[in-house]
Amino acid sequence: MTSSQIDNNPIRQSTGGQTADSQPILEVRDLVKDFGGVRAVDHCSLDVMPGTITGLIGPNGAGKTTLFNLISGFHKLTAGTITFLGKRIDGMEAHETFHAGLVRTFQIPREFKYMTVLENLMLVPANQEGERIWASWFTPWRIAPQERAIERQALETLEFLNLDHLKDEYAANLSGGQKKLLELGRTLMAKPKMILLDEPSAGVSPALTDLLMEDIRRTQEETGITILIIEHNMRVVMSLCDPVIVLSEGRKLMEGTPEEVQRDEEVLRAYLGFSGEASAAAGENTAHETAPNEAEFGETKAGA
Amino acid sequence: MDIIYFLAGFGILAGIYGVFTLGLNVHWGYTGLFNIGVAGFFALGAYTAALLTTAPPSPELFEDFVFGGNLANTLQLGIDLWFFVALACAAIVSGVVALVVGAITLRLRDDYLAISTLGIAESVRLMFLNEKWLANGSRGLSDIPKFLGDFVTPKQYDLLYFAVVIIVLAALYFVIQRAINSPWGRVLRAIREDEEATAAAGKNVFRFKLQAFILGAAVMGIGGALYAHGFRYVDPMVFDPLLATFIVWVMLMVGGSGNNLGALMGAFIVWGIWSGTQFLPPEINNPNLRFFLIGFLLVLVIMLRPNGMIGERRRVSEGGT
Amino acid sequence: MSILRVDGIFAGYGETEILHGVSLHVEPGEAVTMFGPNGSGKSTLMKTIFGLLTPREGSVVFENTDITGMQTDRLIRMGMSYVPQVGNIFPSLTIEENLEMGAFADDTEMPAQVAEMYRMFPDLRRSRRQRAGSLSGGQRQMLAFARALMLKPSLLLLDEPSAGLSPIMAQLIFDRLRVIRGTGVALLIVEHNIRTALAMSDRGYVLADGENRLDGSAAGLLDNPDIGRLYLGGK
Amino acid sequence: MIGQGIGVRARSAALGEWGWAGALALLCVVVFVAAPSKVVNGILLGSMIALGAIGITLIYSILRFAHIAHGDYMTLGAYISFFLLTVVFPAIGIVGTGFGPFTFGYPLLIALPITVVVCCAFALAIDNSVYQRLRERGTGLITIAMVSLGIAIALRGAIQMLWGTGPIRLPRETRSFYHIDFEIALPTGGALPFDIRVPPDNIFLGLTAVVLVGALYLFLNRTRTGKAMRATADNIDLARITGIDTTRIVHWTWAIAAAYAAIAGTLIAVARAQLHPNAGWATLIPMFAAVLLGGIGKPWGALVGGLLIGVSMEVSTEWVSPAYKPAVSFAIMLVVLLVRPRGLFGDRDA
Repeated sequence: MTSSQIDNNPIRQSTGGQTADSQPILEVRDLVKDFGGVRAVDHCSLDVMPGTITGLIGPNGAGKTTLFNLISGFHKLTAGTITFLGKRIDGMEAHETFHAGLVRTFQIPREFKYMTVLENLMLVPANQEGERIWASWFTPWRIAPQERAIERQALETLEFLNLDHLKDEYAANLSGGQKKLLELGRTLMAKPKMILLDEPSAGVSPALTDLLMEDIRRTQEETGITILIIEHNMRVVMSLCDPVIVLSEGRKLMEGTPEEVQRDEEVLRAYLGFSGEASAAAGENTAHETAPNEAEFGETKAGA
Repeated sequence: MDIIYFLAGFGILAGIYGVFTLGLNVHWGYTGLFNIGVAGFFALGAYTAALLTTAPPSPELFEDFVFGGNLANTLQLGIDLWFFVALACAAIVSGVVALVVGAITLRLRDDYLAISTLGIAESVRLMFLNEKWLANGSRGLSDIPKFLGDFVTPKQYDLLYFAVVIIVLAALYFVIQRAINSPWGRVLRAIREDEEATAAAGKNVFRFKLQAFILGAAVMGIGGALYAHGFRYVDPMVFDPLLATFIVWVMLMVGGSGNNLGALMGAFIVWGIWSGTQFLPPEINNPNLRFFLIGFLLVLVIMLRPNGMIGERRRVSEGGT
Repeated sequence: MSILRVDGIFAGYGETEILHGVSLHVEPGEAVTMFGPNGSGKSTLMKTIFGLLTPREGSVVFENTDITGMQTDRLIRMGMSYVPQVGNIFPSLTIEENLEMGAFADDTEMPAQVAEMYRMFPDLRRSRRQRAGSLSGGQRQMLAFARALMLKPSLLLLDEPSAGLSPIMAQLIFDRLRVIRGTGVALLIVEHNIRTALAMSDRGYVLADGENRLDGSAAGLLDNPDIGRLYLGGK
Repeated sequence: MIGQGIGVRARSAALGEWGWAGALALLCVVVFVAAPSKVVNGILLGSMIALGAIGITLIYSILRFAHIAHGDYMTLGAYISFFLLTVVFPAIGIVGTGFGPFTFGYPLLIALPITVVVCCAFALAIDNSVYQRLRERGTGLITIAMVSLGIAIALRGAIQMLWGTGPIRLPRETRSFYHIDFEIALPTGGALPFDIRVPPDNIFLGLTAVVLVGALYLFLNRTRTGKAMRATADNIDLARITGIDTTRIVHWTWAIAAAYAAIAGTLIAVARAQLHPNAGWATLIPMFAAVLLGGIGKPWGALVGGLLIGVSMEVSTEWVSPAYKPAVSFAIMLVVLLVRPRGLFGDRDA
């Protein structure tokens, strides 16, 4: 890869340009994930269409973050398939899903503390010539132009996020909201085809949340990148996302426009919990809690 | 004039220690790899260089020992170019051992690497101590040839070799500095800060850790080769953990890990104190007291000044916005 | 006289403030449910009450003693107990040893209390010599309750007791909580199964964005249409 | 950690932990037939390694860092015992060697408990003045391990200042070895002769190890503090909110680890009939190999691991020079890390 292949525009790139045709960009089929005795994701299937900002909501413990961890390769799945851009990505490791074009953020920002803001961004682009150990000694002339291009891309991204005045600051010195922006900036640097945002508004003041929302919307509009967001702040979900997918008890409960979701009785029930009398109907759903692996503990399970 | 020769002798060792601290800085300072077996790579480098350039120790024990002995003659390279071949071989041997051990342990918990490096150091020492056919056992290898020895009088040789050490040190400093300031080094520092987030940024963490481990080990191997040709004698006692591992750690931590200049400063200052104490009156000039102080200093530095004297450069004031 | 009185708590982690002046109270023997959208600060409030987090402002009074910032082992001896949402049992200890640990601060009445717990949770007696790690999710929760009840607390704090459980298992959990409540222990529950939790509670508090939003009797809250709006937005 | 997830991939699905233990036990039997004396002496060496490894694994499970100074804590124990036996006790008239069939005298039995107390006090003082401060400051675990390296160096320097750098012979009597001769009739008609030679001292060492391991078992499973220690190892946050005084548990951990280290260090010196300032440091690799083999945080794993390592080290002398014993334990450790990184009995999340 040579410097010419680095696009000068910080965020615009081609792949996201495809409009929402019938082909989903991400297909999750029958995904299952067990942790010890608990089934966190239970035969979950969902599609994300290209070019959308899709919201992922659901009550606590519905399996949203686990789903992110599975899609991005941070957890190994128990069963099921994940297809991204027509390619199977289940079983890939975290850095491999990244190269497939899928980039995630963490709920709590994971900045590289003792690296500058600029370095935090410049780290991200893939296939950097200078990441070969030999390159700095034997082919420095191939690094320099690429570095300049990446630095320009990083500076433009910082400008886009209004963080450019902090470029030489250590990331550890940023405020909570600035760290969130930095995290968003890092994902943009990857020129991904799809971004997974885990609770971008968590721990951010309402004023900054508005800014962040604006940046996310602008990002989508200007680049066409598909965005999947876990979010609890309904104000954000309602104004930003379409469609919204509701997850409950490890599977998709429904999908619809924000208004449809808002009006849906079943969704409300999922949030507010089942009523005392509903237990007989709910009793069918016992597969949700599975017996622990006998071999793991070497002892038999007592009857529940 | 004697003082000059003394200073040159001091500078040779301080410079060689500087090489080790540079190597250790790649491991700990930039990547966060906890290597407590510097002595192992030191010994591998020193013995590799010595074996390539000295006569086979005892031919009756192992007559077919082929590669030993006469690198200088075999290569027939003018102006002692064999020296650089010896340095390169030392780096390669250390690097290959690092590759094998790193491949096993670098995917696991951080502290497994520490114990494994300790194991390398001990196993390497035992091998050179016990395999008499290979390295003459406890009697060691002597008569290691002088690099450029024909050009100066024996008295002046220290001055010349001091210059050689400084040149090699400067070259290594330059090479490592290049690598650390390149995108490759940026990934290492990211790994040191947060391994998972580095993986989320699409980097193959294991591969970078392995590369850094091999690079640092190879640098240490070169330091060992410099030592062998500087003192022209090696035996297994040289690679005692105190003088071959622990003091290097103290040098790095005192100078400031994560900063190559600090690492070099640490090497010269700590070695200055160490060798300066030999002029103390005999009552307090106890080598074991120095042993104690090295450990004590390591604890003290970490507790009181975890960033060392200069540490990593801080571009912006602490506190910031 | 309230058994627990929380007044104007401001608290958070690092530079992030999560609670902006929350107040609530619990009367002796009362069951109170606290709920609200994710990120509203419920778990943070629990931790603040139990002394795991020092508030920046405000006070926590338990049985007429100001316990703000007090060490947890003293709270336990005073009669407060806490069941966290996850990691609430010792997996490599047996069931019985888990119960013994519950009485660590004061083991004078331990054998009688262990027997009492086996009476209240018969499942546990059957597997008393088994490692707790081998239990299913619901059984773990039962064990966590029993462990927390070993010192006969007057107030039990429960963080999402039914999280990660099947509805039928959650139902069993709430049945047990009713029994526990019957023994006179006051309960403060954070729960997302709001209907079920409120069905067994006297009162409820709704938190949103780190502030008190609604409170009132359990029955009244169940019928309040504002709650749906709180969760799902809308006008 | 990312790395762990990858490492787990290497674990064998075919053999459970008991399968592994069984296979290894079978191997031991085969080796026993080949070299019975070495196996017996290996078990005794292994039990000493295990006493040290138990301390390391306890510190690992409660404090979560690799205690690199553990070997030097053992050395300290040996030198304190030596100091009592050669300086303090003679001054008050407690002297003697050749107690019964043993090479050492009864004063050793008096010296051991005193040594244990001194070493515990030392370990607690270090924790109080160094480790506790670092913990409160939230220092990283690797950095704490590095501090323990500094303490190891300082401690050895202090020992060498007081007693010199060379080996010191322990006062002792010569005693003849026990010979055990017997034959096992083979079904094929022939007979398999055994000739086991065991120094009497090793019987004492073995019995001490059995008593100490048994005592630890009872402590961890029968006493309130022992159970609280296991609970703390399981989940220190939950232990705190259950009212367990985790500071006291940490002190207990250090006390037990230091006591067992002191006894192991002294007994190793007795078995070798000499003291060396380097002895403990040299035992570090076999001890860590035992800890990793058994699975971090598992006292029983450390015991089994210690025995396996000890036997392997002794039996390896059939084929390689005895000088390579530490290298043998290192090789075993690498193989364990390669094949089963969480050890024989380790949890999946270790």
